[in-house]
Amino acid sequence: MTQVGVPLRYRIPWRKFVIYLLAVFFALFLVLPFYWIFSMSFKHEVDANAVPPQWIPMDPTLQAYLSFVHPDEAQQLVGSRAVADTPFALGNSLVVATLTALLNLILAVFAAYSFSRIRFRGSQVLMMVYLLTRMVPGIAIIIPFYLLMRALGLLDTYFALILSYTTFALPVTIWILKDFFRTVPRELEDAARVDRCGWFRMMWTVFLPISAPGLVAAAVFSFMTAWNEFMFALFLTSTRASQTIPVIAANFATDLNTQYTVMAASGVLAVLPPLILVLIFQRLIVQGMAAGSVKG
Amino acid sequence: MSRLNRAATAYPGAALNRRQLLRLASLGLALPAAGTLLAACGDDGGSTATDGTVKFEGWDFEPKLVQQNIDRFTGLNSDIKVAYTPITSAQYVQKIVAEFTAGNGPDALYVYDDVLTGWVEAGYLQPIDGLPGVDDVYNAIYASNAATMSYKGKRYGLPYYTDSQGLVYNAEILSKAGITAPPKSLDEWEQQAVKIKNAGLMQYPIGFYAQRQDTWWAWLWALVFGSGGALFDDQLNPVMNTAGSKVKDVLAWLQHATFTSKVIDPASLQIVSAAIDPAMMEGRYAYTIGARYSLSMYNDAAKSKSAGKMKMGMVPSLDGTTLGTVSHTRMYCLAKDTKVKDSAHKLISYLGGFDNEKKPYTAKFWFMQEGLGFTFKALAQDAEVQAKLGKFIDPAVYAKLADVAKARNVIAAPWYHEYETEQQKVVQEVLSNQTTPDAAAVALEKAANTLKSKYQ
Amino acid sequence: MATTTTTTATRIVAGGKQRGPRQLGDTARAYLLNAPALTVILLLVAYPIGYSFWVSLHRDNLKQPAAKRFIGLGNYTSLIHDDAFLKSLKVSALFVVVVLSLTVVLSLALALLLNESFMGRGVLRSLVLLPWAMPGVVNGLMWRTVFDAKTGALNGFLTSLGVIDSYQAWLSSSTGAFLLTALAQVWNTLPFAVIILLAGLAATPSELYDAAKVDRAGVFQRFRQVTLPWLLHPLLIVLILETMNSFRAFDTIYVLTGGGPGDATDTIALLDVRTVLTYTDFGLGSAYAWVITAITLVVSVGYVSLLYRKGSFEV
Amino acid sequence: MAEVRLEGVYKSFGSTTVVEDLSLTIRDREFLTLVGPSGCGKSTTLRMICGLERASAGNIYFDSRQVGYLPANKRDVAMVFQGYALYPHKTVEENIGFALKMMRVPRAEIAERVGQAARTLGIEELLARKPRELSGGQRQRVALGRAIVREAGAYLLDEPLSNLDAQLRVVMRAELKRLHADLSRTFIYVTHDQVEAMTMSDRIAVMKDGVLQQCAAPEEIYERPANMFVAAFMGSPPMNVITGELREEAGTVSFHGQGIAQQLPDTVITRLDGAGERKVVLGVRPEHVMLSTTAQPGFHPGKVFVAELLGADVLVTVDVNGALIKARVPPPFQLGTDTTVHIGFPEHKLHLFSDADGRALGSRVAA
Repeated sequence: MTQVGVPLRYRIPWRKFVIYLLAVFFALFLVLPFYWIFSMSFKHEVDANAVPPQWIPMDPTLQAYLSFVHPDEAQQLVGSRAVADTPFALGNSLVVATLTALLNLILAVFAAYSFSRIRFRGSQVLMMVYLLTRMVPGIAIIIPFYLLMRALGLLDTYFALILSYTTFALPVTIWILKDFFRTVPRELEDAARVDRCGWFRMMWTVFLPISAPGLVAAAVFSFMTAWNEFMFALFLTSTRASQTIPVIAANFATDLNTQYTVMAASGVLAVLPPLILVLIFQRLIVQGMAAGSVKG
Repeated sequence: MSRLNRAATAYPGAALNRRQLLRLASLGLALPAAGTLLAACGDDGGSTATDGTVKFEGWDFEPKLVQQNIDRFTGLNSDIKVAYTPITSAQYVQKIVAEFTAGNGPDALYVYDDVLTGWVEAGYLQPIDGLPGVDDVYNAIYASNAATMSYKGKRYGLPYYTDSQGLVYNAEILSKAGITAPPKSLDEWEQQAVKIKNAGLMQYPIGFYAQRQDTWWAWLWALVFGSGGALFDDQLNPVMNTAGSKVKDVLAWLQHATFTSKVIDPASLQIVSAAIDPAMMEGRYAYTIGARYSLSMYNDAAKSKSAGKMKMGMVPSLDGTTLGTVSHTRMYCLAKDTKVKDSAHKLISYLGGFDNEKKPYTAKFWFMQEGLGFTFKALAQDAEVQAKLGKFIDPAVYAKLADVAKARNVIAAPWYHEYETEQQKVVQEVLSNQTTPDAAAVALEKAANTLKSKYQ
Repeated sequence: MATTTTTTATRIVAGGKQRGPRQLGDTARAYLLNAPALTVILLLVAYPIGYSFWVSLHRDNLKQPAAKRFIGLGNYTSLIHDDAFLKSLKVSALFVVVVLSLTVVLSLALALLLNESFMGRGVLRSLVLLPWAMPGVVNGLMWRTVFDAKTGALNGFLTSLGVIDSYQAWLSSSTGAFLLTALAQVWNTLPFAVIILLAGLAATPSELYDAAKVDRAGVFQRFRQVTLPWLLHPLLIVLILETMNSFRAFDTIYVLTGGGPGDATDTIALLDVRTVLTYTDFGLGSAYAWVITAITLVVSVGYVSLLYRKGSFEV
Repeated sequence: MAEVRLEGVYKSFGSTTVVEDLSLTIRDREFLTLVGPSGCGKSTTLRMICGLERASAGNIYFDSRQVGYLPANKRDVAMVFQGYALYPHKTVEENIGFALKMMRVPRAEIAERVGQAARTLGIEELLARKPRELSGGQRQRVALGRAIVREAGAYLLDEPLSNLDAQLRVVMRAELKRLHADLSRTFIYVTHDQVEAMTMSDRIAVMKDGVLQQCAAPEEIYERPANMFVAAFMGSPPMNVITGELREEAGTVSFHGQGIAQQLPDTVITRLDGAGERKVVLGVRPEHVMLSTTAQPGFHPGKVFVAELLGADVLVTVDVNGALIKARVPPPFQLGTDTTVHIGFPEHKLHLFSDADGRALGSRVAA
């Protein structure tokens, strides 16, 4: 209680101190590992292996990145097929992840709407069924899934990946969207109905635009799911036509003669597109998962 | 579907009538059934390419050179088309299994010696006895390779390459420490390493790739076989826990060299097989156990900083006199369900057999390009081969290693991979001082027996 | 009075008749809205899931096609004596506990931090998303270079700080490998948890904080009384999804340690993948997978009933 | 434009019945207010008229047309929501013009009509803004604008003023009433605030627990409440009620209860004969209670419990033998607490209700 007597300006700002301490700690924790491969990707191979490590590239070079542009020249140097495949894989990953996000949204919007707006028999069970499909490890279903994709003639196509990632992301997407949709005031829906909108038009012109943050968050989630997945991509694809970046990255892990710098550069490239994406939508993502964010 | 949907959602109040509901229900029931149907279609699909194209798959070692060879083949056989797909080597086995399981396997493919029996039992492969040229090939190759490519009296493979393990050492580092000859015994090896260590040349002169992986640890088998040891008898009973097996002694040496003299790098546990090559080429280790062909790359100035300094010796043994090592064979096989058997056979004959001039063209190609060991006895006398050999390795050691090498007999067991996994695990425990060599041998014996009875 | 009651009663009965189809309409409508998602899920997953369960009731090793037969729960009962399975289950359980507690503590701290206002908050909020963009395989490769015994950043960092004298092989000791693998996993999955929690915090009405302040609640009191209740549902999501994820974590561990040293990081997911794809023991591998599923389900239900009062929970 | 007629309408959610046997006709161009405490079913009724809820039983007509089966977007109604329900992603102009756009009104006409509505409401300057940039009152006007821009058969207003501060509410009340006069359309207004109901409506429908209690003009409701609930709900401060019984002595009827004895006029006797009720509740509005510092015949002595200044009036609570009676008197009122005063009830301003079911025993004793 004596504290009360001490004039404010003499108090040690413990709170600020702790906040900045934590902020610095987390910033370092989050960034340093990535910075390590980031800086490595601009080094010469010799410097990448230097002891003690070069924290900042002394003699920065784009050599590692150029090897993706001219894989044939790099081939002599690196001897890796993965290098030549990296640009294709990035393209494939982008297409697959984007389409997965879209398909997911379309499917999830309807289901999530039903969970958020309609009290119906079995809703809890149905939600659990959705989530349950996510609890079965991928390895259990990869063989029958492969059979299915083969039967549909979809092996080594984008579709096989998009379909499998959609099944992965859909339950969680519905889960996230459901919570978000609950925060959209029902009155807005009523207003749209009174303003002579049918259900689809109401969804399209009022409900979904208002839900944009939630949709973005769900889309980013499914995008990331598709972007990061390895095992199904490995089995369902076999050529440049559809191999995604994790499959190629795995090659780096096992390929002979892979240079650290090139591996690091491919890692940086693998992270950049989704990173740019989440940075653009950062505000919306956080807001999207925030219930009650729709105000006014 | 969508029509139904729209109708009902546009009029939220509109009740669904009974018929619509029934239709919906039947649709729901039909879905899983449809899935089964589709899968059934997949099962009998077989490995087909309707236009007669040969589907050919292999792990992705130098796929450009492979393609180059295949282009040459299709040039020679204009009626045959080949679709070649390289597959990541780390997941090659798994992916091929998935493909065959789905009836989507290749027509012709690379096969590791240690998966051959499993794949034959699983019905993926067909014997090639009696096909044109097979007898000629089997007569021309080393008997051990021929045996490895056969199972239950039938021949399955045409040789891609074979190789055996030897002691890889960096002669420059050794000479800096005043060592002139590679070690003959394990003790001598350890002493040499201590010498290098004490000379301040490096902290850990010996490195192995000892991270757990899906493929085998050749170096460990080489060390056991190098001392004349054995892990299994001819009936595939585990013998590593018996007096004569030498396994415990080898493990004891490993542990001693890791924790007492501290010459084996404890970081070996985080080195994958692919990472040992750059480490050796950068001169990070003075010794390792590696395949003969690896010296071809280590001594290639375009790829290696240590070119010209890398040498190969016999695998050091416990007693310093025994000679031995392990060999492995890679082969080309035909899928059981192939519908283009003739073309596929022509392809693997081209790759693993003789050309029109009765020369093993492709085998020689691989040796000249990458130093991959050949199975054809006659190639040893080939002038070009000898010239190439002299460029990267001591021909005498090269020949001697092939001479004393043995294949793993246990790869004939369907449980070999389980065992190899267990062995890697146990040896890691030895290398991280979590268990004693005796306990390790007991554990391996128990694991092998368990597996054996499980697969009875 | 009496007559009124009667009419009311009949009217309600009449109303009830009309109410029937109306309620059915709601339920039917809900299922119709679910139809597209459910169709995709059922078409693509129901068959594989059913198939894998069916397989798990068989002795089915591709290497022994002749031995294939129905054995009921044989694969499941054999697990009791399956040392590899039991060991990996233990490793997995520990892994889940470590990863989950680290994730929850770190993500909660980070979310609370990001909910404060300080200079550079925007930057930190962007940084949080970085690990999310990293595929598990790349994550494993990255940490491999960080933990590298010869050239790794961790060694360089600690050496320059004077914490260690010489470079260490961090992944060569069981404990080291286990903890560092868990750390790599946590790093990778942290963003999702932070985002979810941050969203929960954003939804907490600020009036509640003010009210609590007026009530002279301390920082911890405020957290317990105000923040935590609002974070229950987000926490539930984090707990369930991260349990699922860490239980099935494969990519990062596979690349980083392959399960070693010994079996220190040989989780059930690694064992399962190996059993199915390397040992081609589909029967046993499927049984493993179903055990993983069952455990995940039980744990998830456990969270739900832990965080919500019985009967009133909603996922 | 349209007469709205409800016939025997029921609404239940699960096993709870929220509206029970409601029959009500809202005349063309009438301003009708549905009033009642929260949960009385007034909003549900409005939503059924609107088409946002479907009646569980009964019929709803717009003029002679049955509309019960039509969803909201097919009915000819406009609505103002309690929370305004402005589309946050649309500008004010888009908000107001949205329904017209949905009805495929030509763009030029939409602009003209939106401008017209904005002028009517004095929000022309706000047209380009988004709802979050508006004050509460401005949002309220936009919400109104969204309704009046349409030429709907009926305008439904669901507690539109409840989110405004007291001052603004008074202003908007007047504006709404004027708006109704100008537009000359059917307004159906829902509120729980009896003052709003009294001041604005042509007629008031009082609801309680899903049952219509009384539907009549404000004066009628005030003067002749159909039952004790209506009497107590309508009027502020609420009516004084005293529970007691009727005694008949020597041809005169008097009320006795809670220490108060009150002579009733002769007319009561004839009224009560048929009913035969003896247990009754006596009601008198505070504004009718007479207050005197000196004893008067028929007055009851009591002590000042508390006096509250309401502005124009003073509300005096008097403790009469333990019963607290409120009296509304013009200021100044200078007497202190516990001062003895005398209160009297004018005979013809008394209300009598059955103690058993609360129904009025003659809307007003003297009438």
